[in-house]
Amino acid sequence: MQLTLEFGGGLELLCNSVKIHQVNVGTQAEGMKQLTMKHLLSWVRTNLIKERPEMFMKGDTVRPGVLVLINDCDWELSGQLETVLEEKDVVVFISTLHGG
Amino acid sequence: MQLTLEFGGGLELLCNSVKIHQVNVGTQAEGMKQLTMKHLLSWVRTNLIKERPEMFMKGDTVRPGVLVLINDCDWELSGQLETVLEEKDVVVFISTLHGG
Amino acid sequence: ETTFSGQLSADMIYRYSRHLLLPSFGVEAQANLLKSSVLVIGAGGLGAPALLYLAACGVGRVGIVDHDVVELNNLHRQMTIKFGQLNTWTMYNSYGFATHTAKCLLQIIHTEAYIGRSKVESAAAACRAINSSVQIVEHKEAFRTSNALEIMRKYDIVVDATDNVPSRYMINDCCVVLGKPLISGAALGLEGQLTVYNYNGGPCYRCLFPTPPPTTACQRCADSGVLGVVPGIIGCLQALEAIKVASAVGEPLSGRMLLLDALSARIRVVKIRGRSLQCEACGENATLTEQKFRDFDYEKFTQSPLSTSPLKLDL
Amino acid sequence: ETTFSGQLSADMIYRYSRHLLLPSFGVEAQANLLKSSVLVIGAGGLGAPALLYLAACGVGRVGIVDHDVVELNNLHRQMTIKFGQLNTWTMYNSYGFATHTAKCLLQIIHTEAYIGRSKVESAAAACRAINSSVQIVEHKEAFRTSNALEIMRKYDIVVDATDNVPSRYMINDCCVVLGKPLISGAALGLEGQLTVYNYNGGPCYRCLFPTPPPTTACQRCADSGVLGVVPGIIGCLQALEAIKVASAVGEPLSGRMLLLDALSARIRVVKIRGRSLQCEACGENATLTEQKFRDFDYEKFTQSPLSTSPLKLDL
Ligand SMILES: [Zn+2]
Ligand SMILES: [Zn+2]
Repeated sequence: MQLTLEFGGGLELLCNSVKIHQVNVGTQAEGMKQLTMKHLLSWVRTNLIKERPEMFMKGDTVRPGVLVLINDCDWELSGQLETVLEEKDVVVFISTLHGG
Repeated sequence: MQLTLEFGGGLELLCNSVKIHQVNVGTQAEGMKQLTMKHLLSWVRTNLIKERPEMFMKGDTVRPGVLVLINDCDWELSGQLETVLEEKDVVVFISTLHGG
Repeated sequence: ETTFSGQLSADMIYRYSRHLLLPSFGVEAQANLLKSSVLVIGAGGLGAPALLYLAACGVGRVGIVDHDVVELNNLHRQMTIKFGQLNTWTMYNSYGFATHTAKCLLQIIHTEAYIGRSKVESAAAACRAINSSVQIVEHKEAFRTSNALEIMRKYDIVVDATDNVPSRYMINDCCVVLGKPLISGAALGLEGQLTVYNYNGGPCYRCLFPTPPPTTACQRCADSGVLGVVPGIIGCLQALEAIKVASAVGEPLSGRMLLLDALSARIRVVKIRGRSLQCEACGENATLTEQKFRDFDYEKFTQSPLSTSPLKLDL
Repeated sequence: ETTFSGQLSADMIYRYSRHLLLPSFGVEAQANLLKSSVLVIGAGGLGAPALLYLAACGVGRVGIVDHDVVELNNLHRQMTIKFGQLNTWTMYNSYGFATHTAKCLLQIIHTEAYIGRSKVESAAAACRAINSSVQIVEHKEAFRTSNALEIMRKYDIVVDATDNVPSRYMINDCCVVLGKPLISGAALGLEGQLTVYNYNGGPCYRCLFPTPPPTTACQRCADSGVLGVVPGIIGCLQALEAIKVASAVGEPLSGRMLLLDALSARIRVVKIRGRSLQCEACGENATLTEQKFRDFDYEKFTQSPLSTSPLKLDL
């Protein structure tokens, strides 16, 4: 499944400072019928996060202070970890900023 | 065909100051197979423009100083008047500003 | 509209005539602005432009809270940097992954003449120079649970222009307790964020962030850089949102968040969650009161200091 | 990076240390900024914030062109408005459909102390107060075909912060003739627009707008209102784009345009056409030269005056 993943607010530093990733996340090999955010998070952790994964995840979800947006909508509105992704979805992971 | 039409930069004043219009533009009654921007312009002029149409169109196209964006892209990139519209397209008409 | 005719003097009509000519921003909106009061917490990179535009547009009363003094920048004066070291440190810093503090060199309100003096004094002087008819209230103190309620109570709208995690939770909770809308902006590096909390049934900061970020996210990064114009943009946008709320014109950025990526010139406005029923500040079973607020230890809760000390490079 | 070590003094390292700490904005970028020069044409609502942030961030040389003096606002001093009339006029104005002029009451750079003095002097003083190490050049004159080439030649980057149609064509053509990137911003009412022209093979203003708008679009609307913070936001964004071009960091907003709708807090960045082969300024067969530029009558071409006279209400 073709997805666009974006990292911001400093999270890009965990992926070699690259903010936008065009990725192809397989579902067939794993025998999944659907790709959920839960699967995507574990895929990201394995395939994109190059260092300090604890800065990205805590348990099986994102760490506190990280907003997840699916097609520009907070994932709270679509079911968080259970959200089923569709072809060409854009998923943004952004760390909230506190500076001023 | 369901379209979202937006007017900005002052052009909304020609449509009762309403910026966003969800419209349904018929194609069957007119026997058209496709809806092009050329047809849409004449539909807008007939159905939405309430005053001073010369502020919106000149000849069969928009007047100088109006940018047309189809799904956030300049219509110059898709063929201007010949662009074929698709269901749920967003078309923006915006007058360029000169103030400061 | 004529009911407001008693409230705008001839001088005010003259001063704000550009607003009055706006089709969607007329006499009533300007009268609302003149009657309103806005508290800006933090007079740094975000607060400076927000204050200037709030004063200029004719908000009736503007309060400024800050305990800091104007410095040429916030780096330790005595440090000496050689270039090799600086580059090493820059590299280190990019891995240091700062998320919580970013003071701003470019605080346009403070001129070199004010170096060493209180930021509040400096900001107030700049606001008065632009618009002497606006009442500017100076609060030269740190915003803490002991004085927060008393200060904030006197204002209609709050602008969070601070630079650290505990302040953001404290200001949010104080706004929830007192029922004040909160215009929240943040900037770090080349990115900025903006939203309006606790407005008209919308979410508060804790609805979005019930748990503070781990301190490991901020441990070895006492400071990070910022390009001054980024908080400048966010600060102006905070003033705009405060003006919209104060004048009751337009749709404030509630339930939505603006994300700015300066390097790529990408700005997106995204839809965020609504008020959370489980929120400990504003939810259905929340028990936050003035007394509980006064007793809450925000530094302990976030494991971060309220006052960010200047970066000390140890090279 | 060490090749630049000779170009940043200890004082400069200290002053710009926040920039130097940015992972994506290091020593080389700051050195590029210090070596660069930016010309800001117009010191009003857009120019004021742009100038402040350009001076603050350490652009080497900043030029300011404006022939205007600081006024409390641009309305005729002697006018008297009664509310019924004002509302009528506001109604009228909303149909008057202004597209070309919007001077700004809220030009944050100009303090009341400078009323009656040159805007360039006032702006230069504000810039120097913020950063005395930047060279500020004052051009207290109208920007016209007779002096444009001579003035612009001395700068690397041009910021168009003017408020009328002929100036926009004139500045564009001058940039094309001299090969300068143009940071173009505009604001009216509660909307703003921003793009970078003539940059790195991208389009120029004439590629997008080969024909001027009809004068009927501007005839009965000598002026329209503007909420000051809207040009404030666009002016800050102009500074950001100029800084990116000057420092060679990030992706400038070329071939794209930012559209701001302040009321609804919607900001979109759209893709616009590329350079037009048929463009009369920059196209394949364009014959624009310095001499042709000097001889071109922009007021006749656009049927609008270069200098927008203040609105005179006749109530
Ligand atoms: Zn809440
Ligand atoms: Zn061109």
